[in-house]
Amino acid sequence: MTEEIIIAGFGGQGVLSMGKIMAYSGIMQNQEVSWMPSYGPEMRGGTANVTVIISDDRISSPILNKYDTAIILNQQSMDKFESTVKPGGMLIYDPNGISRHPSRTDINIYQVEAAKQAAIMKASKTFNMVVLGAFLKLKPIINLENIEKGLKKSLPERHYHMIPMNIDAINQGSEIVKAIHVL
Amino acid sequence: MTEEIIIAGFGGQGVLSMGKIMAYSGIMQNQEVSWMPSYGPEMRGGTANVTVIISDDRISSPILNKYDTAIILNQQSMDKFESTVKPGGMLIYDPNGISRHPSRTDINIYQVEAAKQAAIMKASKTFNMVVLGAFLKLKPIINLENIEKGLKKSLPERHYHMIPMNIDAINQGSEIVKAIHVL
Amino acid sequence: MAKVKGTIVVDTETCKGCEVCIPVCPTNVIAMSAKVNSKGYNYMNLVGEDCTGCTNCAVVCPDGVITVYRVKV
Amino acid sequence: MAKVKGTIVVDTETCKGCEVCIPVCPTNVIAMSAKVNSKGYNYMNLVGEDCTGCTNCAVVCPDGVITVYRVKV
Amino acid sequence: MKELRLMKGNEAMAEAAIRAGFDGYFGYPITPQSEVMEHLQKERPAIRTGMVVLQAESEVASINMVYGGAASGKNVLTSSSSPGISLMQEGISYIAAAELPCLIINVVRGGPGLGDIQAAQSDYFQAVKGGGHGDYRLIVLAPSSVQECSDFVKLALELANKYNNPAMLLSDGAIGQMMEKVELFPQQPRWTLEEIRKKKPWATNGRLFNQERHIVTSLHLIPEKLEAHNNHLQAKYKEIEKNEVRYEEIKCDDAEYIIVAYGLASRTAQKTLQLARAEGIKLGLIRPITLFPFPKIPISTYAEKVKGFLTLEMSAGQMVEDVRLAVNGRVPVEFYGRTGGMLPAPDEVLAVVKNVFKI
Amino acid sequence: MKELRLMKGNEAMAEAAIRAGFDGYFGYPITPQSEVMEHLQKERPAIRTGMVVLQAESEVASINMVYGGAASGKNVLTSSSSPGISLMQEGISYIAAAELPCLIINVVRGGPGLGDIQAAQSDYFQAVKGGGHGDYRLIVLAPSSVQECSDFVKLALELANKYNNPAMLLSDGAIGQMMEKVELFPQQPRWTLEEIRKKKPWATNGRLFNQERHIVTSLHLIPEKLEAHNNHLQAKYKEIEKNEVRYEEIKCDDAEYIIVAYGLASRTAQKTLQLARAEGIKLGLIRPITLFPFPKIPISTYAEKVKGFLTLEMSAGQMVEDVRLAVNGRVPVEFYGRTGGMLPAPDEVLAVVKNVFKI
Amino acid sequence: MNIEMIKPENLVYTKTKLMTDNALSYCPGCGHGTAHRIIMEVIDEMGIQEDTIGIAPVGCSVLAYEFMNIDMQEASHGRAPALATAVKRLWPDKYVFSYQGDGDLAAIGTAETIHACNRGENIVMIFINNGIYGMTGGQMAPTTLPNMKTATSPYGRDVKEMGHPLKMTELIAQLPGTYYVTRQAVHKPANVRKTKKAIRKAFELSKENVGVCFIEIVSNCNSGWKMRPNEANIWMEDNMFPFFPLGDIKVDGQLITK
Amino acid sequence: MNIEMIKPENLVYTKTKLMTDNALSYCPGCGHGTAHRIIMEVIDEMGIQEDTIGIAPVGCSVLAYEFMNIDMQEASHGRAPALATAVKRLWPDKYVFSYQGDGDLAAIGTAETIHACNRGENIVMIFINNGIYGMTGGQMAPTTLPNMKTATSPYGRDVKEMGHPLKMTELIAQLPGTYYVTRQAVHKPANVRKTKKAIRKAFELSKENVGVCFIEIVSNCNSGWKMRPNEANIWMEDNMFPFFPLGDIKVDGQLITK
Ligand SMILES: Cc1ncc(C[n+]2csc(CCOP(=O)(O)OP(=O)(O)O)c2C)c(N)n1
Ligand SMILES: Cc1ncc(C[n+]2csc(CCOP(=O)(O)OP(=O)(O)O)c2C)c(N)n1
Ligand code: SF4
Ligand code: SF4
Ligand code: SF4
Ligand code: SF4
Ligand code: SF4
Ligand code: SF4
Ligand SMILES: [Mg+2]
Ligand SMILES: [Mg+2]
Repeated sequence: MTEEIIIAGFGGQGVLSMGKIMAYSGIMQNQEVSWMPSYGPEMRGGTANVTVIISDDRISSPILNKYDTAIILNQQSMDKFESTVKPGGMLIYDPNGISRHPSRTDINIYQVEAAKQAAIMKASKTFNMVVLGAFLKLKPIINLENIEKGLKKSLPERHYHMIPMNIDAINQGSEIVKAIHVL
Repeated sequence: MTEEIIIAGFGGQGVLSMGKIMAYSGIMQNQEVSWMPSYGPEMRGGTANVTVIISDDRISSPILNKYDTAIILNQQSMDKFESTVKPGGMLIYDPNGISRHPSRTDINIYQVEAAKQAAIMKASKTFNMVVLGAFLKLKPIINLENIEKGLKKSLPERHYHMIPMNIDAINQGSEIVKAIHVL
Repeated sequence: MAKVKGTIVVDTETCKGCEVCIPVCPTNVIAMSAKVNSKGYNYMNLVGEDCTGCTNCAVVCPDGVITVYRVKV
Repeated sequence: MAKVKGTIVVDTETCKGCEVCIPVCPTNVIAMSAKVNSKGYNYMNLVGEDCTGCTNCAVVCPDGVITVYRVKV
Repeated sequence: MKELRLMKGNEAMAEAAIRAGFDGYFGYPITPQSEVMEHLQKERPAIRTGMVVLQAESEVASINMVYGGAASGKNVLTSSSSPGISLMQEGISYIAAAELPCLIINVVRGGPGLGDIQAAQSDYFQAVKGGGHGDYRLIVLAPSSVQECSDFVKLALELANKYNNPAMLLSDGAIGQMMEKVELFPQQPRWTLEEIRKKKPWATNGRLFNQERHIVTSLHLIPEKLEAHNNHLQAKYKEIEKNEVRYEEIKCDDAEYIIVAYGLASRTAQKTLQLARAEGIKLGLIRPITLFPFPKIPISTYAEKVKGFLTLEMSAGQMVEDVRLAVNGRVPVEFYGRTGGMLPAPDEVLAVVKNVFKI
Repeated sequence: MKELRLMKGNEAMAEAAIRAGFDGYFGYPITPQSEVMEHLQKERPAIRTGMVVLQAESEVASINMVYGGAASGKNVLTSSSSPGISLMQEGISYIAAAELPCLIINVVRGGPGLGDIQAAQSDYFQAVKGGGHGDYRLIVLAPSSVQECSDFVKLALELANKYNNPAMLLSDGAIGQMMEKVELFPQQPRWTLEEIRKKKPWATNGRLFNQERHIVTSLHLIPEKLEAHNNHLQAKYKEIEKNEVRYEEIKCDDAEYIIVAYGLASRTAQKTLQLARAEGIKLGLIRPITLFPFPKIPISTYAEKVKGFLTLEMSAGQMVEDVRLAVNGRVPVEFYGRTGGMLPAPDEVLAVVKNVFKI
Repeated sequence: MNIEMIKPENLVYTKTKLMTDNALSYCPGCGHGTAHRIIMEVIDEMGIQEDTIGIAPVGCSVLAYEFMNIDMQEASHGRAPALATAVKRLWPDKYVFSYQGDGDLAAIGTAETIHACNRGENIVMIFINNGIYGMTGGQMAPTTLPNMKTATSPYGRDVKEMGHPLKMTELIAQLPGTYYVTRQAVHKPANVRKTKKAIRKAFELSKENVGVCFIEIVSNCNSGWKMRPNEANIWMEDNMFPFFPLGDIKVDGQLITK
Repeated sequence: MNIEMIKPENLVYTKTKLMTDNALSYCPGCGHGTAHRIIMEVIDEMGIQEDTIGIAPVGCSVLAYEFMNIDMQEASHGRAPALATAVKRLWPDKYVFSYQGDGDLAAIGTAETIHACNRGENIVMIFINNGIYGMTGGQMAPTTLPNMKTATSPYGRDVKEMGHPLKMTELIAQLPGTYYVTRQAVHKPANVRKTKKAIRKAFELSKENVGVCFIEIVSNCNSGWKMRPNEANIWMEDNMFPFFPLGDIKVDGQLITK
């Protein structure tokens, strides 16, 4: 199993930490992982993206231009990454702030209204976990137990009390994700 | 014609400027010249030497390890340079301060008591010109007129009054040089 | 003594919502918008009537987004 | 008060003939030689009798060539 | 128990420096490697192992602190990125000349000049041929993963100490910034005074009673002596070339074409290999791990067997010269490179392979 | 009337800088090149031509003064020797990246480290491959006589301005210190304001009324832009390689063996030629005058005709790599070098020729 | 808003045309923008845009050339005074200024700063002291206050280990080559106006070849300090100003004695 | 000479064994030799030769390691304070001193000097100010006096063009990291004795980790000045001392006010 994922959105949406939790969780289940962020001025510009690879085998290039899954959280990222999903691959997006919806017909497309859900939950910080939940529902490559371990590894101890809230968000995400176009 | 000369002695004996006058004089008679000093800490150590080449043709290496003529002005230099004279070449030395006289039999050896002569003339500064006179007597590759021009080129104007004294010393040198061993 | 009245024009698209201008207004007539601009910043707005055109806000605005007008009345 | 008498030993081969020691001798008992050492320097010499062993010359000698002895007499 | 962590390359190098038992780090911030010093400071190595960490006033000061520290017998390192490493060239030449073991990390970014802060491999010449003056060599290791960032810090120190030679880790911005799983090696003790005295008897840390004092210098005013010193250095470099070549080869056995790539580019090449093999193209990969000593012999050996080489670099073409020197005209050596922080993609490279070798 | 002088190489370069119409010199003393600034100061160029001469606080400052001066459209230069040039590597990379024409003189001495102050050629890699970070090239000219010291200062300025590229004169301590006959070229006027505006329209010396202002930078934060800039630079370097190769060949027509040597070593080689020919050995000499661009094609052409090459250097072997790359395995390329300021002697080289080629 | 008031004749303040229309790359509330603007206002008001060359090295203001609409050079880290020296000497009739951060001017560029000041180059030096390396993500600068936390002093600057905050401005004021040396701020209207006056004075003096005119601006780096901008400005008043007191340090070549 | 006086028990002065027997490479009459000797005397008298590391960079004293019979490092030009910083921090129980010329410490090494002083490294810094670059053949140094002729100021140092002589010692005395700062000379017996006391004091303080102890020695470079040694010393008194007045500048961390 090798899953190549791009997560892309604004800085502040928790894109990088979402990737980090996925990567740590991968380690928890004995997989190879890589987490390759955009950095520097690209980030100052306001966008942030990270390539996460989780694999049973040694990972070759941590930098890719085609992905199994694209998780897209703003319009700029949609413009940049829709075309990078491999045929037959998957695109998950939050429609909030999206003006041009994805139009490819050779991939699976899902929506998750994560921003809305996080607002409903009055827990805007868990936005990225809602998205993660949606992803895991569709590709259960990491089990929840390992996600919990991953969370523990990537959070400082003083934030451990927030773990249940995050797990809750993941569950919410897996519930609200909806198919837009399925092959 | 190509004449490859090493002049070697103490710093302060005017070794470098003697070479410079020879080189400038060469230019005055339209020849190619090169003047390659030892420099740096070698000099601080107290010795000074310069390789002068005067030639009708383009000069290849300005650095040599065999010479047509060696002009040797102290013992250290004798030890270092006696062996570098080409067979059939010439060695001129001032016996003042020399404890081990040259012993080669395959070269022409001459003595010039320049220090003594300069002292007699009460013009210790012209020591090097006495030596030059000896050399020119034996190898008249530069004529006196061009030496005078060379002197002018290498002296600042305020020292022009010293030129006659120098010419005098050259003449003295050509008179007192004596053969020690001639092939 | 002649009274002065002023007004400001804010380039709300360029405003970065830093709020540095807010405390320097002597008449407290500026405030941050609830809405965000296309860069995602809440921008500054003239909200009151008593702007004196003192230029304070414009002078401290790091992004130079404020233009000030003033008339004697 | 006890009188002192001194003497110095100069490493004449190492002396560089700089003459820095000459003016600092309170009793003017040192001077430069006419002869040169093997390096070509005129070297310093004790020439008088009244050395007090004050160490002045040794203390300023950059090359540290002077050794000083002193006795109370 | 294995100690697994998800870490950035930069953090892994810092953590490895503490664990390898380094005595001191001296550095100056620069993107994309500032996390090295930041991780060190966060970890309070003064408390963990007694390691000294100091932010210097510049890279020139950093490298000269490394010079002083290494000369005193301590295991020290610095890190920087391209422009900062350029500023260190005089110091590096001094350190190499004085034969001081130490570690210099270059997390390469796009150049020349201020360039950008993205990953690049355009400092190969500087690292391998000597960006400073004079004939000298660094031992240059090129990690291609975060794991190697950690491992090579330790290895570099060992090699540096084995040969009394500065070592360099030539990483890049992407490896520095990316996170991967690392298995951390256990804490090594810092050298005791006795070990220092024994292993670095030449060090200047106080002359021992009744023993010869020590001098560290790179000055040899007499040309004969300087030449002798250079001969000694060259002999040492030959020895290093003989003993310390490290490389990895993947699927070269049956290869008709071989990609030569190091560091991050080698991972792109690996992926290219997968794509190529899937299409039935017999592509192999040689990944130099040591850039000096360069794996000349393996490349030369394969030059007898394959139809051609492609050198893949994130530069305008630097290592390709060493590949050509190894191949020496026997088969074509092609080059493909991206610059300025642009990263070649596996499919792009495969297309190049097909194109240049007319497959 | 010909203006003949007996001058040191260093003095000739300084005098040529005044005469070539340079606007400014910024430097820092170091043996064996201090005569460059000393001659300049003695000549009062401020009075002779209005040229600015300033002793900087360091080589780092010098090269950055050159950066500023060149960026402002003036013709400026600096000079130093090996350790000082190493300190300039960051600045040189910036200047090359910003495409600023200027001249850097390296009067090479023995290295590495403090080394000694005798003549050497061990900074070839640094000059030619780029001692600084990133992919860039200097135009490198290697004088082999005092006459060329003078001529090449002028030529280097012309080439630098033609390509908006920094040029380097790679001389050495012996050429710097030795005196030869020089025919000085006549005084060239310094550029007028109008000429500067016309020939360097990009320069930052005050934005003209209603015209676009100018920027000098080497920063290109977007990798695509930096790559485009690098492509532009590489294209320029190709152009320079096409147009500006300069070399001298002596007796190569009938040669069976060719020595490749530059600068001072080429003069030893010339003498070796004389000795060899006297013995009936058909030896030729190729003397690269431009080290970048390197005379690849002539060497490659002769590789078809001769039995072998010997590269002679005052280093442990640097240019030999470029010779090997040009010959590409067709005939043996041997190397002989002396280091640390030791100079090879003609008879010694002849013995090597006979030995390596079994003559 | 009073629409009818918005007429050219009522205009009392607008961004100078010597600032380009490029959006500033600085974090919201960063003083760099204000500093840029008032320098450009002075150049505009003096009408010397054709005769001024600005030099900014690496630091957050590395892109100053994108914003200041005059001829600009981007220098390597710390070396702006060297570039400025050369430009001014080669173009003695021009106005030349450098614009440097505290890491740049007081750490890596110490030698260039001291020597340009000591030579008395006829340039204007602007020094933005925000007590931190903004550009590279908030590492300790020479001017970082005791116990201040930064990315490389995560437990606070320990002066015993990491040295004291360096008062570079007081130091260069000691040198005979500096003529006018002042420390100002730009976080409040009165400060901005005062600083602008100081900058104007510096540029005017620069014409008279009196030597270096040096203006330190104590500024916030709210990102590096991890505060909101107004919070940062208050922290700056409470903590930076006591250590780096505002006011003239040297006027007419004479040190101000207190 | 009084042969019978020459007995060990009468010995009052002889060269310390911490000076090697190598002939000094300095010109006749150069103060470097005296400075070397008294440093070694102090180390000898304190019995700390096993615990002292000396660092001398390029300059006439580049060969100091040939003469000072202790562990020595030869640094690159200007960087001795960086080396010393590292050595002292890695070996906090050792005595570490640097020995630098004026070109070295006050030109190329300005940043390293200022920052080592500012950090308050617990080292002794010896600064030989002879107003010139001796080693390279007499070029202008930062400390060259106004109108003084050197190889690179052949018509005299024009302060308008070439800057003012830099009083580095006064400058670093301003920094809180320096504890004891003094300027001395070694051309006369009284001066030598005073300087030696200062050096002893510096080394003793160094043990207490009080920060930098800095000793400037104004010295002659008779070769560079083109004078005979005694002549040079007189010229030094007449010209150097008025500009670089001898005496303590900072004691116990307090500036001496005059
Ligand atoms: C030679 C070199 N070293 C380090 C850097 C990285 N760097 C860029 S800016 C900077 C410091 C920025 O701080 P400061 O000068 O205070 O400016 P600020 O960003 O705070 O305004 C550093 C260390 C560099 N670009 N070049
Ligand atoms: C990087 C570098 N630049 C220049 C030099 C040449 N250099 C050697 S010593 C020196 C200055 C010597 O002057 P100073 O420090 O005053 O010592 P002094 O010889 O006067 O005692 C210079 C410029 C060098 N060795 N390295
Ligand atoms: S101009 Fe003055 S009164 Fe008007 S909004 Fe701005 S600060 Fe307030
Ligand atoms: S100061 Fe300027 S940028 Fe900041 S909130 Fe006010 S108007 Fe907007
Ligand atoms: S010890 Fe004193 S008295 Fe004796 S010679 Fe020396 S200076 Fe003169
Ligand atoms: S001071 Fe020393 S070296 Fe100089 S003359 Fe006197 S004894 Fe000789
Ligand atoms: S990092 Fe700091 S200095 Fe840089 S722009 Fe942001 S607030 Fe300003
Ligand atoms: S050149 Fe000057 S400093 Fe150097 S040894 Fe001679 S007198 Fe002393
Ligand atoms: Mg800052
Ligand atoms: Mg000096």
